[in-house]
Amino acid sequence: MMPDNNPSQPSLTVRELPEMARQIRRDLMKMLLLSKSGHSGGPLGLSDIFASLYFHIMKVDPARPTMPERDYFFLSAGHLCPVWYATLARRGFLPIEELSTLRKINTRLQGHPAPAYTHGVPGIEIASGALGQGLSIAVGCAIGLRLDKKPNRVFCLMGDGELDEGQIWEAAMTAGHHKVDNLIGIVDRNFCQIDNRTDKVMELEPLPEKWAAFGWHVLECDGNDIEQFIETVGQAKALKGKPTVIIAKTFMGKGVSFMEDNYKWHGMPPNEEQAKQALSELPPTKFGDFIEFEWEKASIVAEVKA
Amino acid sequence: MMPDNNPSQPSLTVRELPEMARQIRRDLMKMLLLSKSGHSGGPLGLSDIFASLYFHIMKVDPARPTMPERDYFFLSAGHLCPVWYATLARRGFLPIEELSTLRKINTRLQGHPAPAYTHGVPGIEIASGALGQGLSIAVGCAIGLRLDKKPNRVFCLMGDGELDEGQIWEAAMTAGHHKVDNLIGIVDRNFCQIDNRTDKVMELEPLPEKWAAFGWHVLECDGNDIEQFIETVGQAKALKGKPTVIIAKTFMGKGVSFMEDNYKWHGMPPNEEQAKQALSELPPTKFGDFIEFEWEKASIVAEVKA
Amino acid sequence: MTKLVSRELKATRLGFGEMLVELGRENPNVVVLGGDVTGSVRTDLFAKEFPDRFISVGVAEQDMMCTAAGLAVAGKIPFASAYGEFATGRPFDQIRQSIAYSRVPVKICASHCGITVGPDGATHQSLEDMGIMRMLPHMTVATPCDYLETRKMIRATMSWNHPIYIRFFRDNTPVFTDDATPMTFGKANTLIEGKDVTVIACGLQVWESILAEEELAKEGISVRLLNMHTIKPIDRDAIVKAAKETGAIVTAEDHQRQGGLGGAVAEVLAETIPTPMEFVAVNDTFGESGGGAELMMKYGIAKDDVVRAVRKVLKRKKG
Amino acid sequence: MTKLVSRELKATRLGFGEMLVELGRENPNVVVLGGDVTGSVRTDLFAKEFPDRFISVGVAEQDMMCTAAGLAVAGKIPFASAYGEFATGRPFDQIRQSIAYSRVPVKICASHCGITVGPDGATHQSLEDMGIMRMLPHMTVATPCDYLETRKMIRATMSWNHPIYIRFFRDNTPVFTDDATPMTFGKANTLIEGKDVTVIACGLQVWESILAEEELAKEGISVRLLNMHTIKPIDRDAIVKAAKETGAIVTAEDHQRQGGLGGAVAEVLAETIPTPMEFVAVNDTFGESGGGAELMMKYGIAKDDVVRAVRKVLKRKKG
Ligand SMILES: Cc1ncc(C[n+]2csc(CCOP(=O)(O)OP(=O)(O)O)c2C)c(N)n1
Ligand SMILES: Cc1ncc(C[n+]2csc(CCOP(=O)(O)OP(=O)(O)O)c2C)c(N)n1
Ligand SMILES: [Mg+2]
Ligand SMILES: [Mg+2]
Repeated sequence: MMPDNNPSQPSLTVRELPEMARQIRRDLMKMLLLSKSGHSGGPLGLSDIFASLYFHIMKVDPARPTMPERDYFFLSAGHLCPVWYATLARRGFLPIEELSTLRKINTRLQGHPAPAYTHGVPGIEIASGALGQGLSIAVGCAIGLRLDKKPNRVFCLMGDGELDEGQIWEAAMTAGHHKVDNLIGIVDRNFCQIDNRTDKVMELEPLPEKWAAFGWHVLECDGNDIEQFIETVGQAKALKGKPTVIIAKTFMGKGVSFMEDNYKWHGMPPNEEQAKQALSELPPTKFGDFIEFEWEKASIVAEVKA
Repeated sequence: MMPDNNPSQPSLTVRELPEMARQIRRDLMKMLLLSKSGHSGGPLGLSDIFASLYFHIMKVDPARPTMPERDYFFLSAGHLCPVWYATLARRGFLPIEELSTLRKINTRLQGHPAPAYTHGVPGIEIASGALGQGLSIAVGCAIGLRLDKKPNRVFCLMGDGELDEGQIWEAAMTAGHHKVDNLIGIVDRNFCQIDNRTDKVMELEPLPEKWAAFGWHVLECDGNDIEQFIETVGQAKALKGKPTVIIAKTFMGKGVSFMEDNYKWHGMPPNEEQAKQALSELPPTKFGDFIEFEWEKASIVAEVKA
Repeated sequence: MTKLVSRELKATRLGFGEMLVELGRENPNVVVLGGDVTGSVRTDLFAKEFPDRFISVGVAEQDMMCTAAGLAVAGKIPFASAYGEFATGRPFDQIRQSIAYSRVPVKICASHCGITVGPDGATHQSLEDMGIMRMLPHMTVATPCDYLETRKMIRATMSWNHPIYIRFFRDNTPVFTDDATPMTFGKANTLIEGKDVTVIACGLQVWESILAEEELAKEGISVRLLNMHTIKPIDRDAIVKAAKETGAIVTAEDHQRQGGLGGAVAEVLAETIPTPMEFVAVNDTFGESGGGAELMMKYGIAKDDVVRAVRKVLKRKKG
Repeated sequence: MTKLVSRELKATRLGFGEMLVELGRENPNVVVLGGDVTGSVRTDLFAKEFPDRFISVGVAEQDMMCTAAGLAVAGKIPFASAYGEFATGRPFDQIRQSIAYSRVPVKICASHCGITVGPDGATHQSLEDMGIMRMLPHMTVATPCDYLETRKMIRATMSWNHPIYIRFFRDNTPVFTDDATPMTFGKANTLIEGKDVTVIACGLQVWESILAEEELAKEGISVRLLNMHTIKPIDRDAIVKAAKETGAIVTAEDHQRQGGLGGAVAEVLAETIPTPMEFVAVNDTFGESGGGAELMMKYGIAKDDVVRAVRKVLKRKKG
């Protein structure tokens, strides 16, 4: 993929995004099959949001990952990084072949994000993995940009289970207090965490009321509906005087029938059989896979023969 | 003061409490004058609440500080301990003369509360001083009591500035999730913290909405109005199905004109002149002071002579 | 001494999970706190059998530690567990004030410790946990070398009325102790007698050291091996004795070299009997993703590193 | 070497606060985070002159550290400060992941460290902060001995592009260094030459050690005194040289004996040149309320304790 000449232009149209999201899902299944460890559920659920952010919404330039005009993105819930890596690769921040190194020794695709200037991936500003820290970082970054009167926007993606961490509410309070309105928080509201559904582990509702009481504008949307998500981010950008949070309802495991809405897929990779099944539910796209397995070639041969 | 034969009986009537609260305020001024360091403002503001809790509301027995039927009290904002020490002394948990040892080497009256079974004061269950930890402890204690189907109640007093700490909101969420209704939280809403008024340091409003959104019953009252406070605790006890928080509005420095509502008195002791002025605004009570200074004797002599 | 062989591979964390259930059956006051990593730390077994005594606090480790302290105040026997870093570094001040200073006997039990947690990478590889916990007064710090020792330790906490931190691991690892192997907090366990050099190891490095000893024995080097399962209070007598009798010490741990087991041993030696020492430990660096065994080798805490360290310290040993 | 005398009493924290203002004037990217202890840590001076570049986060130290990291990502030069324990132990995991592992050059500056903070008591007396911070890879840990050295250190952080933790104190203490006294991170400063024994001190124990040297000199004991202002990276060369040339070491610090400066020195000696050592430090206990000087004596970290330790280590020194 070529670096953009004008990074403020979306690199894909809204109509093209679903296919890219599907490709990211395919990438995820292949990456996780290869790594034999890592998180399937959250990343699948977030593919639509990541495709939207990186191919349509955010100002980024893969040729200049640290360009001063960039929008800043922080993944607070670091375990979701496989979808970030796949998206960054598809967007040109790293070679797609590298996706096969996820979680392997000496990789840049660490199990949880390592920052670019240690041994991580270009486009990753800072480490995450220990939950609850990213929103504070995003708030600090947004305040720093505002001090310099810069127009850049800051996005921060959080898990819903992650909201159990009190530091999120410290950061929420700080952002509210300082009226940090160049910041958009996104909560991946998939109602799942590791042990169970969120209401079983730790009730979060009424969640919109929580954010509102901490001084935020609150928007809600279907995070698996690309048009709706993009429209909601547009609304968020127009809101002033307070930070805005988008509570994006997603399905964990979205796109793979047997993973959908099932918390047990929080942290498991598919085995070969499951990956085959998953990929069969996610038809190939024009973007092409980063790797073709032996059994895929075989099955294509089989299809041709049939 | 004699140990109660029946600790479920209030040891003072509501009518007697204001005088006890005034005595506690006198004690505070003398303790802090002697210690030359420590917190004046918060403790003065809380004297009415402490008098109410220990002399009227809570089941406690100074002769048996760890009696199984006791109500549990946790002071999350440990820096407020001078008012706790004065109250415990007045209630018979320790000799009132010991109040003159506040913050001195080898004392039990540590600058922040030490638990009874290290070198602290009877009636103090656990250490505090680092803000934000007490509510979690209170929730754990309340859950433990409930597991044993015990009727004891748990009280936890927090500062309002303390609510900046995210751990408070973790604990609030846990209590809401587990519907811990044998727990009453009290927020000392004096609108002051160290650096400034709370809205300057970190906006907390809308505070009732925050607690409600975390799954709590919310009551508000004037924390310097003893009758109102006692009535509000009565209401709190009747509420079921959720934990209850009482947002008690107090004035920092209450009872001493030049300290009232002034955040600068958060952490300062009075000097001799200030203590004299303060004591002159807090007339002596029937309970008697724990110490008489030379200059008091002199002034009594002076009065007699006049 | 019977030869130390690996009879099977089994995870230390499973020993924890199973023993919790046994203790839960024996004592109705045992309660367990859950921080949304129940399956990993194997408190799922307890949660299933005793749902009422399993208290979920969500992903909130600070809250977990203080909630545990509160449960103890109410007379319960709380076990709080999480991954190594999130059970120690994340709630450090909470442990310091509400557990250590308050001397509340909460049992902090962490799984997934050290670099061997593997593919999750640096943020999840706790390499400072023993060091930071041993700095806290009133705190006991211990780490089992295998599944069976984990079971013994967890049981022993029931009569150990102090705050305690126990560190164990994710992977299935060799079980080489047996029911008769002693485990008393604060007392190092001499697994192999020897006279030329002493290896003081803990956790998974005990097994690496057993393998190293085999190799060194072939070269005619007589290695004493201590399983220093309790890092605090550390067994000063065993260390001094080893220094006197063997004159050279190697420590081995899955932990930063600064401040951990090696640091603790160096402190004892410096004020008693200064002795040449080599440290087998992670050398002041964060970890990364990879397989547990791979990482042990890359970061210098595997069998071969113990062998090298022994050779090196023997060269330094005075005639 | 000029004689070391106390020219005046002045607080290290004031040196921090004043220098922040100077740096703020010189560099518009300097920003300061406030955690509701502004007057105590003396960031009030900066807040007054640069209200826009002073960011209040309330009483929320975890948030403070990560907000600082975010400001650094946006190109700012953030100073985050609080009391010792609340600047280190409370946000340990935040510092670990978002500052140390991420290698973000946040400057963590803590006042009210050690037992000398006095009447506030144990919860406010950080006695583990240097130890836990030095366990973190990529982290620099330093502690000034007086007001002037504090100023130098704070200025030096501007060209020190690493995460750094600087520890200073509440009380007014002797100013005995002067403008010419060198301060380079990682390089111990030899304050007094000597040949019988070396005292390696940091922070307020440097002055206590100066007093101790005076007393010992009268007995004819020649004491070398190193101001080990940087605990990490520690000056290995200076330590080895001292061990070789004087054959006996005493460390002195206002900190737990396990894991702190003493621990760091013991680790270096163990793997280089094992040498008898005595530790002047708080002995694995929490502090309590009292006056700073009173507490130094009660907890064994005052001049007399240095004197005693020197005498003791000299007895252990080999002919
Ligand atoms: C501080 C911390 N505690 C615990 C964990 C372990 N952990 C990783 S993901 C996760 C669940 C988070 O739930 P959510 O944010 O909803 O993510 P999802 O399951 O939806 O992917 C937990 C507990 C962690 N990474 N960091
Ligand atoms: C974890 C922690 N951070 C900082 C402090 C220092 N501190 C003590 S009291 C206080 C202000 C608290 O404000 P509030 O709770 O409103 O108490 P008030 O001023 O009303 O007495 C602060 C920041 C502390 N004790 N603990
Ligand atoms: Mg979720
Ligand atoms: Mg207040």
